[in-house]
Order: sequence, then structure tokens, then C-alpha cells
Amino acid sequence: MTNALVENYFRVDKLPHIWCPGCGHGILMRSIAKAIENLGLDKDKVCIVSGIGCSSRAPGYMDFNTLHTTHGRALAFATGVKMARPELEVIVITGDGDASAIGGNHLIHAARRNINITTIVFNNNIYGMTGGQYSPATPTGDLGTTAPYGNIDRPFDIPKLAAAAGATYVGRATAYHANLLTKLVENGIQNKGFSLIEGLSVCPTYYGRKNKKGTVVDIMKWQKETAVDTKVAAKLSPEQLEGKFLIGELKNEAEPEYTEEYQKIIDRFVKER
Amino acid sequence: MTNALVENYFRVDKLPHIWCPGCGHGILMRSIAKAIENLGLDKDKVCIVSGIGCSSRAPGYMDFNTLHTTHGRALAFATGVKMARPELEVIVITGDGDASAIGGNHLIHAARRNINITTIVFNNNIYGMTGGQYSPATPTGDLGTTAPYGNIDRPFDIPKLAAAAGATYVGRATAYHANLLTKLVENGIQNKGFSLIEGLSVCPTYYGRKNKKGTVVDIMKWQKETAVDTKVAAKLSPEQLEGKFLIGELKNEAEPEYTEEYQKIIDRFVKER
Amino acid sequence: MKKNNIKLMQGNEACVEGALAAGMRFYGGYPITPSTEIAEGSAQKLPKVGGKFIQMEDEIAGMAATIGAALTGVKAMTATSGPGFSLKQENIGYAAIAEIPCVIVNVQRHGPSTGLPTSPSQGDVMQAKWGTHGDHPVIAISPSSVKEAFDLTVRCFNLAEKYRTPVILLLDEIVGHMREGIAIPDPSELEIIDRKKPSKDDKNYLAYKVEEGEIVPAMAGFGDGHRYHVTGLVHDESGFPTNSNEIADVLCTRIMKKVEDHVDDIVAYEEFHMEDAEVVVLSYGGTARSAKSAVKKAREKGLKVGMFRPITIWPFPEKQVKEFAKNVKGIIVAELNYGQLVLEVERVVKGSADIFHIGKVDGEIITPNEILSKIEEVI
Amino acid sequence: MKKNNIKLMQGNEACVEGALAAGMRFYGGYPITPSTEIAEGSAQKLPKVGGKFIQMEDEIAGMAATIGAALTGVKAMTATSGPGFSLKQENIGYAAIAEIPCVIVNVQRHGPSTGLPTSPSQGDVMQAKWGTHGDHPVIAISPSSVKEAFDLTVRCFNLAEKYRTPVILLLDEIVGHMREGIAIPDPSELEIIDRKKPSKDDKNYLAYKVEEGEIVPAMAGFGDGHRYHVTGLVHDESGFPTNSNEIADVLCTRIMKKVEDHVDDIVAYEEFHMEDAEVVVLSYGGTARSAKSAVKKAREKGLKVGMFRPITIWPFPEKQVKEFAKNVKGIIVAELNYGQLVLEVERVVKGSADIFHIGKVDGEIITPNEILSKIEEVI
Amino acid sequence: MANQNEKKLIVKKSWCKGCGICVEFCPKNVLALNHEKVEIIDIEKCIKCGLCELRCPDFAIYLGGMEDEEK
Amino acid sequence: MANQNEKKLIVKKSWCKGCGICVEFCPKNVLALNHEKVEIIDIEKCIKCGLCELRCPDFAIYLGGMEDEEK
Amino acid sequence: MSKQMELRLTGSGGQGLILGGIILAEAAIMDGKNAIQSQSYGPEARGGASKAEVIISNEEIDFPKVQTADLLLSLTQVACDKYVDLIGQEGLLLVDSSVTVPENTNAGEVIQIPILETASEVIGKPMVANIIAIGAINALLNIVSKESLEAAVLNRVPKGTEELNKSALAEGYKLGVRR
Amino acid sequence: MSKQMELRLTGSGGQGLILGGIILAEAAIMDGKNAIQSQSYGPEARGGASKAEVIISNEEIDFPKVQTADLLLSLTQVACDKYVDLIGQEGLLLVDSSVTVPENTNAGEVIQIPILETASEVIGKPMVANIIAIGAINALLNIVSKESLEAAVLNRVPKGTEELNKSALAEGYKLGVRR
Ligand SMILES: Cc1ncc(C[n+]2csc(CCOP(=O)(O)OP(=O)(O)O)c2C)c(N)n1
Ligand SMILES: Cc1ncc(C[n+]2csc(CCOP(=O)(O)OP(=O)(O)O)c2C)c(N)n1
Ligand code: SF4
Ligand code: SF4
Ligand code: SF4
Ligand code: SF4
Ligand code: SF4
Ligand code: SF4
Ligand SMILES: [Mg+2]
Ligand SMILES: [Mg+2]
Repeated sequence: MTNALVENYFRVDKLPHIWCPGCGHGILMRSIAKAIENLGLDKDKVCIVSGIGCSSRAPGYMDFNTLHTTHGRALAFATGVKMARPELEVIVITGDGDASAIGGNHLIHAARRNINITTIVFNNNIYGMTGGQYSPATPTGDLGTTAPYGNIDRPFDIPKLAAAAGATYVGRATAYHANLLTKLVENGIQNKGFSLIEGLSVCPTYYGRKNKKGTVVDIMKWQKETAVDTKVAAKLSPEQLEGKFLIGELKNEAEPEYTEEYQKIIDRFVKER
Repeated sequence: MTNALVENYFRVDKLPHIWCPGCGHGILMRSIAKAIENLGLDKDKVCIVSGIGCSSRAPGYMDFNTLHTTHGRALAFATGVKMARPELEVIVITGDGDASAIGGNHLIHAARRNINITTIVFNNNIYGMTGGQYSPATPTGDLGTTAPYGNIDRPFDIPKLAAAAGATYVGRATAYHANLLTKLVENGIQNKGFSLIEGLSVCPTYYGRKNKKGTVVDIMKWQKETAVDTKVAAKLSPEQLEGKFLIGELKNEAEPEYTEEYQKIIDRFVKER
Repeated sequence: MKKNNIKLMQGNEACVEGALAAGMRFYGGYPITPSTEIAEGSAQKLPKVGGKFIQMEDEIAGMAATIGAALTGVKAMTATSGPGFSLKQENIGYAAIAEIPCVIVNVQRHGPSTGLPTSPSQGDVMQAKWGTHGDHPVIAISPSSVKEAFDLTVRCFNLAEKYRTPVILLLDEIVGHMREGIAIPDPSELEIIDRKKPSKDDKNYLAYKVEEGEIVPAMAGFGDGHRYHVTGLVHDESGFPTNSNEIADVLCTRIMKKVEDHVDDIVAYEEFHMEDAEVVVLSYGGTARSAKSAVKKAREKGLKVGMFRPITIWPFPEKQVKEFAKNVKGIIVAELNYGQLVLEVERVVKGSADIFHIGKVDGEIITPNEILSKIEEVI
Repeated sequence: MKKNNIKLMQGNEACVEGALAAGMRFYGGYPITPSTEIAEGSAQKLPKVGGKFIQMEDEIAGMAATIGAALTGVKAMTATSGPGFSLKQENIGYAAIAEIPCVIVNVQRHGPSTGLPTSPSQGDVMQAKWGTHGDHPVIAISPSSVKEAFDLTVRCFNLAEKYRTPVILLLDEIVGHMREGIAIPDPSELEIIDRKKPSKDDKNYLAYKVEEGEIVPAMAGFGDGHRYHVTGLVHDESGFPTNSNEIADVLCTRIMKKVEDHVDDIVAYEEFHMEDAEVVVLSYGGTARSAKSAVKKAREKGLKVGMFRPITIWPFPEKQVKEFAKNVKGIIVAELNYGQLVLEVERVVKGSADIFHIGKVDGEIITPNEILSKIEEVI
Repeated sequence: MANQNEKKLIVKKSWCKGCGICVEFCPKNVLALNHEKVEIIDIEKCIKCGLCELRCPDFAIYLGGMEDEEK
Repeated sequence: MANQNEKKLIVKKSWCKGCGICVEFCPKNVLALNHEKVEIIDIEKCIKCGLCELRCPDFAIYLGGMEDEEK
Repeated sequence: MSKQMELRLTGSGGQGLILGGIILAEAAIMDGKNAIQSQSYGPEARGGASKAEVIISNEEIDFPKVQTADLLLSLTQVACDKYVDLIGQEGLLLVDSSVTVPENTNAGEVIQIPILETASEVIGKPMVANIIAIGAINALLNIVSKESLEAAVLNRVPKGTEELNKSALAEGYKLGVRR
Repeated sequence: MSKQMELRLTGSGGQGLILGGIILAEAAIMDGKNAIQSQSYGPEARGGASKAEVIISNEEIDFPKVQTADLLLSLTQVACDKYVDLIGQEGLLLVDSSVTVPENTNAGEVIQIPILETASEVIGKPMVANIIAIGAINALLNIVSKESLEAAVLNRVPKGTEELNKSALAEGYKLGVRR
């Protein structure tokens, strides 16, 4: 017995999931299912693809065509799925490591092509699955098991990177701002082109503990207090924005979509026949 | 017998190089040597690294510590060289395919780390070495042997991508604007951090021929006419800039450099001893 | 004038034609000499039949996209050469455990690393079997002519579909770039195997359950209405990951056995003058052409020499080689590498015949005369 | 109280200690279970000795950075497990042809693909030899204890430096994650080999010329004042690319022979109760511990059983195995995979002894009793 | 969709991992943790805002339609 | 550095691949192609601007110091 | 202790049982014995039920995994249910008081002691349960010397928690006295 | 033509000799013969000296590469110098007039004809040199039927250049008449 959303969009027999108590990934996963529910998508026509990582375990629990691939390669597999069957709504769920470390190249190329895939990055600022090594999203100075003296890398701004690479819809939400995430995912799915939504997650087990950020509740409070919606931010001074980060819609532009452009080539020959 | 620049900075016995008549790569390679000469760098302390491609053959002709690696991986090898021996001036010469197709991930990560490497991308808008397939820098609509019906991919703006990923010095020149390239490379080398300079090259053999862009001379004339220096561009209207592209310095910011930050960790322990 | 329907075609072109004839409707790859013509041909021809070509950002992505496409129900292929084949290995292993049918063409060139990139080689024969980590099934097939490049590409697709496994076409630069006459068979003459799909209304579909009498599980296409999970982790019959050792054993053994138990169906080989041969030249791919020529010359000299040509390299025609080895004095393995398949021959023959090796790593191909000299030395 | 200088340590930790003792001053890698502790230990300890650790964006980059660093003259290492080992293959081939000394640790886990990522395996034994394209030399070493994880890591570095080649430490999850007592030897007790460098003022230095009496070319560090070219293409003695078939032959043969011709120096193995053994258990790495236990139990029962443990997997102790095979009834190969090194044993033994295999692909390790049963069955 | 008022706050204890998120962010202090499991301590105060459901990573607390009970 | 005026325009024919870049971009029409090799047709007009050298992909034309000739 | 001792410590992920195993093994080594410690992991490096194994012997230890445990410690019900069958006929099943002992166990002996409660109530720190447990184990089985065990504990616990852990160890010894 | 014919066409990258080889091979196939065409490449796919090989035979052709050429065509000096030694004792060395024939060649016969000049001066298109060359070759050696050769040419050249290439072929035949 569970509620309608879970009943309809999850593989209930596989629950509860393997994630740690308080892991933000569960919240984000629910927000995505909610977006799919709101849009009323046909489950048979939704394909969810992931790589490897705690985050990438999500699709296994979701009742769609689900594909758990190799580390970093979700978008490359997803590109094959989408090209071969453009009528499928292809959604990629990936981690900060999966998407931006080993998978960084596939990310920028999918963005460049503007292929109609919606990617949600569960960014917990760490490699959770392998036990807390720093990731390309770990803030400078923070600790990881492979950054015992403080991380000297500078983190990516993943949405900004995706936008520069060519993504046409880009946004950010957090585990705390779960409803916003749902809204952004809805928009991303509706965007005809490549959409990337960063969902700031929480890894209490490794990132939180290692960096003395307190419990999951403490981190979610921090998210609540530090995030500023772009719409609000527009009215604030640089000083007021100091130390804050932006959530909401960060880019929304129309550009030709990849599979549609390919279809035009095919159509040329159909006409010729 | 040849002139001083060539005599001093090239492996004269390996010349003439294998590039086709009119290949822009030779012009760009000379500009880099010129920059090194202008800066008066110690040849023993310069290391030039490349991947695979026509462009990546450059280091073989240059009289430094030169490393011709695997396709796309120049920056990853270069990162090892630079980390292990930060006193070396590490320069990467790479192609549009090498740097932004297979090597895209290493590019954005080197940029993110702001490691003191100067990368020059010989962008001829095509895979030259393998005979003219479209690259991530081939303009939409152009032809390549694998884009027989016109390329539907959108090209990267490589300098913009590098900047978004974290490069601290970014610029663009062309084979026609060879002196500008020298200046930008000088600046890039002097920048303490990751620098990327795009050098628009010319592949008359494949890109030019396939796309009916005429001879190398025609393409260089096009470069001359279409490029606008950033400084000039600042004074022009969007209409005036329509169809033009920018050359010159595109980004120049100071940020902590990677190997220096690592040295600080080492120094901590030296002090502790 | 055109007196027949024979066309002059490169091995690489014939591979594309074969793939299209077999039903390929997706190609995902990254160009590399000497396989590029396969990408180029696919780019040109696929949209004409409603298929899709995509040039990915690298070979890893090319392999991934190929698997992704195959999962939607289409027949998919990728092609590459040595360096790219190395990069594809991780995802080839994925296709093996997730049982996704697809075809990987490796047009072998000289190595290791960039080596002599335009020179021929047969240096990836062992890599085809062992390139990815962990135990996995392998089918690899090596054509010796342009005609075979066509026929065996069709066969690769058929075997991939039948056994739900990635199949490797081990071309070499010799055959890949050689132009030869080929009569493309009429589509009606070709046997084309398609993967078995579950029935539309099978509500109890378990994606990894082998039904009674079947070799592999029926495979639904993503989007066909059977929602299921695919993973590279060890998984149960539903496709969901498990840590159960029992299930791991069943799965990992089953994927090996489906090939092992059907070697007779899979293995193909050519015998030439084997009837009374005292010495056998074992050779494959482009090099087998030199071997055949050498055997002809030797026969002209009255020497009792035959040729055995494995067409499937993996599984290796173990039974056949073991059998003829009993009756011959020596086996000369001629292959364009430092000594790879010869190791398998040594293993199989168990000392019942002397084994000699002709190899080369200088970028040139082995000539008939080099083989002939060896024959004369050995006989 | 602390009565001795023995420390409790994981195999992975001992590997880091061994590397540091051997002189490792660079580590470039990407984390993956079950090798992560090697990255973590290196991250922690390298800066303390002035060395560098960098977590790269993926395994390909980790391997590349390791080679790049090695070229500047430092000793460099990377560590990974199956999926990462597959990804590193292309650049391992590069290190082989460019003759860059470095150490690659592969802590084997269950596969193929993601498999059972926390379960032990010895499924990458063949991949260690054949994983990259083209013919290339291979040295791979497999420790059976924490102490050996230390000692053999030192040995890997020594062999890498001596033979200018990438060397693979084939750990497995059993030994990598097991904690055991180990007495770390005093640095003065260790034999440490450093690469031969050209003299500072050698103006005619040819980076790939083997001097009279040497095994490999002297290797200048980038920045030391000898400017030269390094490439993965076939190259001449200066390091510059060439298409000459003669030079290709010399180079490609030389890099194979430098290992082949020194097997006796490289090969290491352990013999246990081999004197009068009628049946031999051949086993390596973590599984050899089960084998030893089984042999002890069998001996207690009065059975004439011995154990042969290859420590270097590649080159395989061919001579030794061939030799003892003549005097035994059967050889039981126990390894944690579907059947890999057993193929090499079959090849080498040429039918002079019966060969049996105990393998496993279910994620569990092989127990002494399983081996004992087999012994009793065979003897 | 069922009217909000017809909905009932339901806890699926077996799925609750006791993270405390719902407890913290419930605007009305309806919930508490007890032995690492969530508990409804003051259902009267519940305004059925659904914030607990929104943020529970384990789908262990939610506003169920009445029909749920029948199952 | 040698004074610009002391420099001499030198062509290294064996390296010239006849691309014509120097010919086209010479501001003074000093150069021409002949049988796919560059040729100096009017040295008098040369202002020693060095643009030919700058853009020759093959280092086949340059302003050499007088010392070059001695070699 | 004469023969080879095989111990299996089970519970949930955060209870520090691997550290407990390490401490026992390290103490044995200090005593001049041989010891091997190992563990099993869940998916990749994370969580769920945790199992640490220790083998201690005067002889060389070949096979590194516990075959039939001489002792099974279970701090949670899940762990107890999962591993109880792997205990030897003469083995000791030591469970926390919160755990219901399964019926029909073939353990030689079953002992139930309030480890978790002692940690949270007596010491006031739930995280020292592992130290209490190893104290109790050593009291019951006398595997290693008291001095070595204390030294090993102090060697492995975070700086500043030495006294706390000493008390925990002492409480463990108390709980392990056969009543 | 009765026995197996082995031809090697050499020159520089852009001269279209591979296409020339393809056309010869294709014509042979139209005649019902067997033919194999192959080439060598420079570094990766690009340039430098180019070599196309054609083998034509009434029998099955096994070894696909030319061993001792019955004909060596060289349009450039570099190519001639590089490949001249690989010609058979009875082989024909056919070179462009611009090429200086090396001394001591072991070719059976040497013929020099103005292929390049005819292309640029007579036809006015340097790029048809390959077609002129194969015309001359066929005139000299009579390898394939005239009809097949013309059909093969028309089959392979770009649309709109048919007439041009026909004339080139005709010029080639003229040049290939033994004088
Ligand atoms: C090729 C490869 N390299 C490394 C790994 C090990 N690995 C698994 S998940 C992971 C990181 C996951 O981080 P992220 O994507 O941020 O996901 P999270 O677990 O934090 O949700 C790593 C390094 C792997 N499975 N495959
Ligand atoms: C792993 C791998 N994949 C593919 C290739 C084939 N390849 C060599 S160079 C090249 C493209 C080069 O393009 P670019 O970097 O733009 O250089 P250019 O030749 O245009 O200067 C490719 C695809 C290779 N050598 N290795
Ligand atoms: S390790 Fe971190 S990211 Fe992974 S499940 Fe636990 S809390 Fe979530
Ligand atoms: S193919 Fe293009 S890029 Fe390569 S050398 Fe020729 S002109 Fe230059
Ligand atoms: S529905 Fe709202 S008020 Fe009621 S328990 Fe949940 S969060 Fe609290
Ligand atoms: S948020 Fe969910 S898992 Fe966490 S305490 Fe509340 S009901 Fe339990
Ligand atoms: S130096 Fe200037 S003027 Fe003289 S030839 Fe060169 S480009 Fe022309
Ligand atoms: S630019 Fe250089 S190569 Fe080109 S024509 Fe002039 S001298 Fe010759
Ligand atoms: Mg993460
Ligand atoms: Mg390019």
C-alpha cells in the first residue's frame, strides 16, 4: 500500500531503495516522477537512462523503460536511444561525478547537438557510491577522502557549462526546493532540445559527515537559506547576492532539435522516392 | 640553410613537414615558435604536447621536449607532465577534433583546474588526418565525408566553452592573423593558469575542397574580411557584427593556479618537519 | 560492357552493404583509419532507408549509442580500428552482460598504440576475445575477401540477434581496403535472423528469463510497451540488480554457455586441399589469401599441403583443428602479428603435431613465397 | 603491548607503502571500488614526501597523466579495477610502444561490466595480457598476501624501470581488502632500481637507441636538457615517426624481446610440497591461499599434492610448468574466473598431464574444501 | 484528484529510515522521531500541506486518498 | 637582431609547396608562382615587410640575415 | 587460545564493527599471533548490513575468510537473521539484548547482553558499542591479552576519545563475565 | 591477355591514380575477368606519393598485392625513383615525359609519353591525366576491352565530365600506339 504517485510510477516491489537515511536522491527522484505525472506522459514512451553512482541507481526503481549503463556514459547511450526512436521521451538521471567527471564529454556534446533529452544531475558534491572522494562539483577547500588536505580543484558550474556547450533549457533546484525541481523538469521535458537541470542533493553519509556540515536537515536548511530564485535575484544587488547561489530557470532558448533535423534528411529521400 | 627562427626552434632535419600545400597548420606552428622566441624561453624547459591529427604532428618538428600522445588525450598527458615538473612551460598543440571531440572532457577539466598549460587549438573545422569527416567545429550545413547531406550538428564555440569551464586566459586568431596569434600565445604563456587560444587554420585539401571554399588563399581572405578584433567589435553595432567572428583576447582573469595550490600542501608538510 | 551484376567494391564498402542487407538501421561511431569508409558509407546510405547515422564524440560514445539504439529494437553497428577498439571495450562488456545484440567492426591496423596507422595487421585477434574485463562470451569472425565481408557482416548480425550478444567482425586493412568483384546477392537469397520479441500482451514478461526451448530471453524493444530494467550489474530475471551469488552464477554461466553450447552452429571454416595434407597452413583474414596462394604453388610442386582457414576466430574451431592435427606432421600458422592465434592452436593441438609460426610486425603483409619457403622447410 | 614492528594493514594500503618505498612520486587516477584505498592512501601520503597526487576526470586521463609524469623522470603509478582497467588499455599500449616505465594496479573485481562490483574475481588475467590492441610486451604480477602486495609493488616499479615498460600489479579484491600483519622492511633492505639516464652532456643522445650491453635505451627526463620526441607511432632511434618497414620491425620486435629474452629475470613463482607431488594445484593471487590450505589438508590425509603458484602471471612461468607437468598425473588450476590461466597451462603442458579446472563466477571465493574435493577426485 | 480534505496522512513505517526531514520541515510540528522511525504526534494540527510527502526521500509519509485504506 | 635593411629575401625552393599564399598577400607583388614553386619576380619592389615569411606554411621564404648566406 | 579462532562481527553499517575487527586483529598481532581481518561490502562501497571477520591463529593463516565461526556477534536483528546459520556447532552466538534469538540455532551457546543499551545509557555514546562488544568478546573467549587489546583500541580510536573508549572497553569486560 | 597481369600506377597524391586503377579493375570485371585493386596510404589517410595496384586475371586471384609488376606507370620523378626497382624483368616501365628514367632499370621495356602535357595542353584539364594514362596502358597492353574501359570510365567520373573524359581516353589510346 502506498500513494498513487509511487504506486503508478515506481516499481514498488523494489522499494525501499538502497540509499542511506536522509539521502537527498530520494527527494529528487520523487520530483521527477511528479513532473512526469503532471505532464501525463505515457509510461511506455518514457525512457530513463543513468550511468553509475548512487544517483544512477534511481531508474531501477522507476516504472518506465529504464537503462542503467556504465559510469559516465548515460548520455551517450541515451543519444542512441533517442536517435533510434525519437518518439520516446528520454530522461537522463546522473550524478555530479557521472555527468561532469567521467561523463563530461558526453554532456557537452549532447548539449551541443541540442538533442531532445532532459538531464537531471543529482549533485551531492561528492562521489557517494565509492565512499566520498571529491568530485568536479566539490567546492574548493572542502574535504574528500582523496582531498584529505582540502580540495584545490575549482568546481564546475554545471548549468553554466551546459549552457555554454549549447543546452537550450537550463535550470537549478535543490532537494529542499523539490517543487521547483518538478516545475523545471516539466519545462525541460517540454523544451524541444537538450535540457539540463541541476538538482542539488544531499549526501549526509559522506559529504555531510566529512565536511562537518551536520545532518541532512542542516544541509537542507542551508539550501533553503542560501538559494535565491533568479527572478528574485534580478532585483538584488551584488552585495546581497554574495555567498548565495541561484535557483530557477537559467536559460531558455529555441534552437533546431537534432533528431528533427535528421528526420529532414530522411524526408528528403522519402520525397525523392 | 634557413632563417634564425626556424634554425633555433625547429628540428630542421625533419623539415619540410608532411602537411599538404597551403595547410594553415604550418603558419600557426611558426607563430607559436615566434612567441617562444619573443619570450626568450629556455628550450630545455619547454614541453610541447599533442594528441593525434594533422595538427598534432606539429611537436615532432619543434625542437623542445615534445610529446605526441593518443587521440584526444594531450591535455591529460600534459597535466601529468606539469604536475610532476611545474617548472616546465607546458604547451599543448591540438586540433579541433582532438581537443573538442574525443578530447573535450580533458579540455574542460584542465580549464576547471586552471592548471598552467597553454593550449593552442588548430581549428580547421574538420578532421583532416582521417580525410574530411565533420568535427564539432564544422559549421552547421557544411559538408564532410560523414555529413554528405550537410552537417546538422551545431559547432562549439571552443573559446567560449573553455571560458565557461574555467580557463583564465582565452583568445582567438587565424592563420591570416598570424602575428596576433603570436601575441595571444605570449600572453597565454605568461598567464598563470589555463590558457586556450583558438587558431583558425585552413585545410584546403578536405574542408576547402569539400565545401567549395576555394583555395587556401580564398579562405585566408575570408578570414581577413570576416574577423573583427574584440577591441574594434566593442564599438560596432550588432548589425555591423552580423556574420562576423571575434578575434583577439576574449577573457583574461586571475585565479589560483593548480600546481601552485598543490605546492602549498607540500609546503605545509615541509614546515611541519 | 556490363556483362554481369558483379560490382567492384572495397571490403569496407561490402561491409556496409552487408549490414544494410542484414537490416542495420543505426550506426554510431567515430572515424578512424582504416575503417572510415564504413562510417562514410553508412552516413550516406542509412538515411535513404530511414535509418540513422550519428558521428559521436568518441568511440566510447559510439559504442554506447549503438547499444542504446539496439535496445529500441533496431539492428545497430559501429566500426573502428585498434585504438578505438581499445576504447570500446568497457561497453562491449556491457553489451555482453546485458545481452544487447549489436555488431562491432574492427578493421585491424598495425599497433600497439598508433603504430603504423595505415599498415595492415591482425594484431587484435586476442584482444577481440579478452579485451574487456571479466568473463564474457565472444563471437568474432574474420573475412578473407570482399564477398565474405558482405556475407559475414550479414552473419554477424544474424548471430548477434540469435544469441543476443555483441558480435565482432574482425576485418583487416588488407580486406577492408582491397577492391574486388562481388555479386551482391538478391535480398530474397539471404537468410536474415531477427531477435525474438515477447508477445505484445505478455503481461508477465521477464526481460531476462529464458523460456523453455529458447537459447536466450526474448527481447522487447524500449518503447514497445514492455517496461523493464537493463543494467550492467548482475541482475535477476526481471533485469533488476541482485547480490545473490546463486543468481550471479546462473547469469554469468548462462551467457558463457549460450555460445559454448552452440559452437557447432557458430563455427565456420574453410578447408583447402586438406584431404591428404601432411602439412597444413592455418591462416585467416587477408593473410589466408597468401596462404592459399602458397598452398597452390606447393601443390604444383607436388607437396602435400593443405590450408585450414578459421572463419570464426572465436569460438575457435577447436574440434576441427584437434581432429586434423592428429593426421599431419606440422601446422604452419601464418598471421600478421607477433604470434596470437598460434597460441590457441598450440593449446588445442596438445603436442600432436609440430607447430610453426609465420608472423610479421613490420607493417608489410606476409607473401605467398614466405609461406612457401616455410612449407618447404617443414615438409 | 606492541611486541614487534608488525603492522596490520590492507593489501591496498601495503601497495601504497610499497610504491612509496620504491620511490613513487606521482599518482594519477580515478576512484573505483575495490581499488579506492590506493588512491586515498596516495592522496594522503604523497605530499608528505614532496610527491604529487591528482584525481583526474576519468581513468583514461589517469593513465595519461601517469605516463606524462613518468616522462619527467619520476616514478608514477595509477590504480583501478575492471571497468577502469578497460578504459586504460589504449594508453597502456602507448606506454608500451613509447617505453615509458610506470605501474598500473588492477584490483580485480567481478565482471563483466559492473557485474558484482564489491565481489572478488580474477577475471582480468587474460585482459592484462591482451587488453590493448596490437602486439605489445606485458609484465603482470599477482600477490597472494599483504606482505607480497608490498614487496611486489616494489618489484613492479623495479621491473618497469629496468625494462622501460608499463608493469601491471594484478591484485584481487581478496588480497586488496584483507588486513594482515606485515613487517615493513627497512628502506636499506630494499633493492630499488632506477631507470638509466643518459649523461647530462651527451650531445648525441638518441632517445630510442639501445647502447651496447644495455637492455633498453637510456631515458632522459623531460626538462633534464635532452630535448627529444616521444610518440605512439612507430619511430626511429631519435623517436621521430617513420614509415620504414625495417625500422618498424626492429622496434616492434625489440620491445617484445626485451621481456621475452629476460623471462628468467622476471619470472617468479612459489612451490609448495612439489618434491613428490602427483597432483599439483596451480593457483595464484588470493585464490592461492585456498589452494595452499587445501594442499595442507590433503597432505594431512597423506595425499601427494603440491602447489605451484605463479607470482608473475605474465610472462607465465612456462618452463617451470612444462617441467613439473612431466612428472605429475594431474594439474588442478584453481582461479576465480570462468577459465583463463588454465588455457595457458593447457598450452604449455601440451597434453603431458591431465588438466582440471576449478573456477567460479558467482562472486564468492573458492574454498579450500572445494579444491580438496577436486584433489581427492583426481588423485 | 481527491480533495485535499479527503486525504489522510499516512505513514509507511517499514520504509521510514528515520532521517527526520519530515519532522523538521513540517510547518505545524505534527511529527516526531521515535526509535529512528517517524511518528504522528499531533494529527490535529496537520494542515495537509503535503510538505512531509514532498521531501521524504523514502516515500514513507504521504497524504493518501481514502481509497488507499481499502487496499 | 639584424637591421631590417640588412636582411635579404631568401627562397628555399626545396621546401616550397607552391600554395601561393606569399604571392597573394605580398603587398608589393614581388612574388609569383612558377611551376608550383615561388619565384621572386620583382625584388626591387620588396619592402622587406616580412609578410611572406609570416604566412608561409613551409618556412620556404624569409628575410634572412646576411650571415645566412655564408652558410 | 590454542587453535585457530574465527570470529564474525555483524550489525548495521554505522556501528563500527569493521573497526572492532581491526582492533581485535591488531591486538592479536601485538601478542605475536597471526591475524587476518576482512569484511564484505554492499553495492560498491556503501552500506546496509555489515559483516567483519577476524581469524586469529598461532599458525600461518591461509584461507582468509571465516568458514565456521567460533563466534558470531550480532548487534541487529537483520544481521543475526542473515548470518546465524553460518555459526559452528561449538560456536558462541553473542547477540545484543535487543535482538530476538532465532529458534533452532545450531550454535553451541547463546549469550545475550545489552551492548547497545550500555553504550547509550551507561557510556552515553552509542558509537562505542563496537568497543564494548570487543571487550565482552575478549572477556568471554580470552583471545588476546588485555594489554594488547587496550593498546590496539587506543591506537585506532580518534584522538581525544581515549578515556571514553577505555571505559567502554571496561564495560565490555564487565558484560562479558559469565554469570 | 592470358596470364595474370599486375599493374602498378604511381604518382603524386592528387593525380587520381587510385581512380585509374579502379577503372581498369572495373573494366576487367565487366569483361568477366577477376580483378583486385588496392593502394597504399601515407600517414593516416593523407597524401604524399601515391601508389595504386591492379591485378587482373582469368583465374582466382589470391594474393592481392602486386609482386613483380608487369607494368609500372610513373607520373612523377619521386614515384618513379621509389618504385622502379619493383618492376619485373619483362615488365614495361611507362613514364611521363617529364620524368628522367633512372639508369640501369631492369625493366624489359621503357616507354616515355607526354601524359601530363597532353592533359594540360591538349585536353586543357590536368586532372584527366589518369584517364589518359589508362587509355595509353590499355593501348599498349590490351588488358581489357575498349568498350568495357569506356563504360568503366563513364561509370566513375563525375556527372558532366563524360565527354571530357572520353576525349582523354582517346588521347591516351593515341599516346599508347607503339611508334
Ligand atoms: C569506469 C568506472 N570508473 C569508476 C567507477 C567507480 N564509480 C562508481 S560510481 C562513482 C562516482 C559516482 O559519483 P556521482 O556520479 O556523483 O554519484 P553519487 O554516488 O554521488 O550519487 C565512481 C567513481 C566505475 N563504476 N566505473
Ligand atoms: C582513439 C582514436 N580514434 C580515432 C583516431 C583517428 N583519428 C586520427 S586524427 C583524427 C581527427 C583529427 O582531427 P583534428 O584533431 O581536427 O586534426 P586535423 O587533422 O584536422 O588537424 C581522428 C579521428 C585515432 N587515431 N585514435
Ligand atoms: S552514500 Fe551519499 S549519495 Fe550515496 S546513498 Fe548514501 S547518502 Fe546518498
Ligand atoms: S589534410 Fe588538411 S589539415 Fe591535414 S595536412 Fe592536409 S591541409 Fe592540413
Ligand atoms: S501534511 Fe504538512 S502539516 Fe501535515 S504532517 Fe505533513 S508537513 Fe506537517
Ligand atoms: S522524511 Fe521519510 S524517511 Fe525521513 S523520517 Fe520522515 S518519514 Fe521517515
Ligand atoms: S617581404 Fe613583404 S614585400 Fe617583400 S616579398 Fe615578402 S611580402 Fe612582399
Ligand atoms: S607561401 Fe611558402 S610554400 Fe607557399 S608558395 Fe609561398 S614560399 Fe611556397
Ligand atoms: Mg555525487
Ligand atoms: Mg581539424
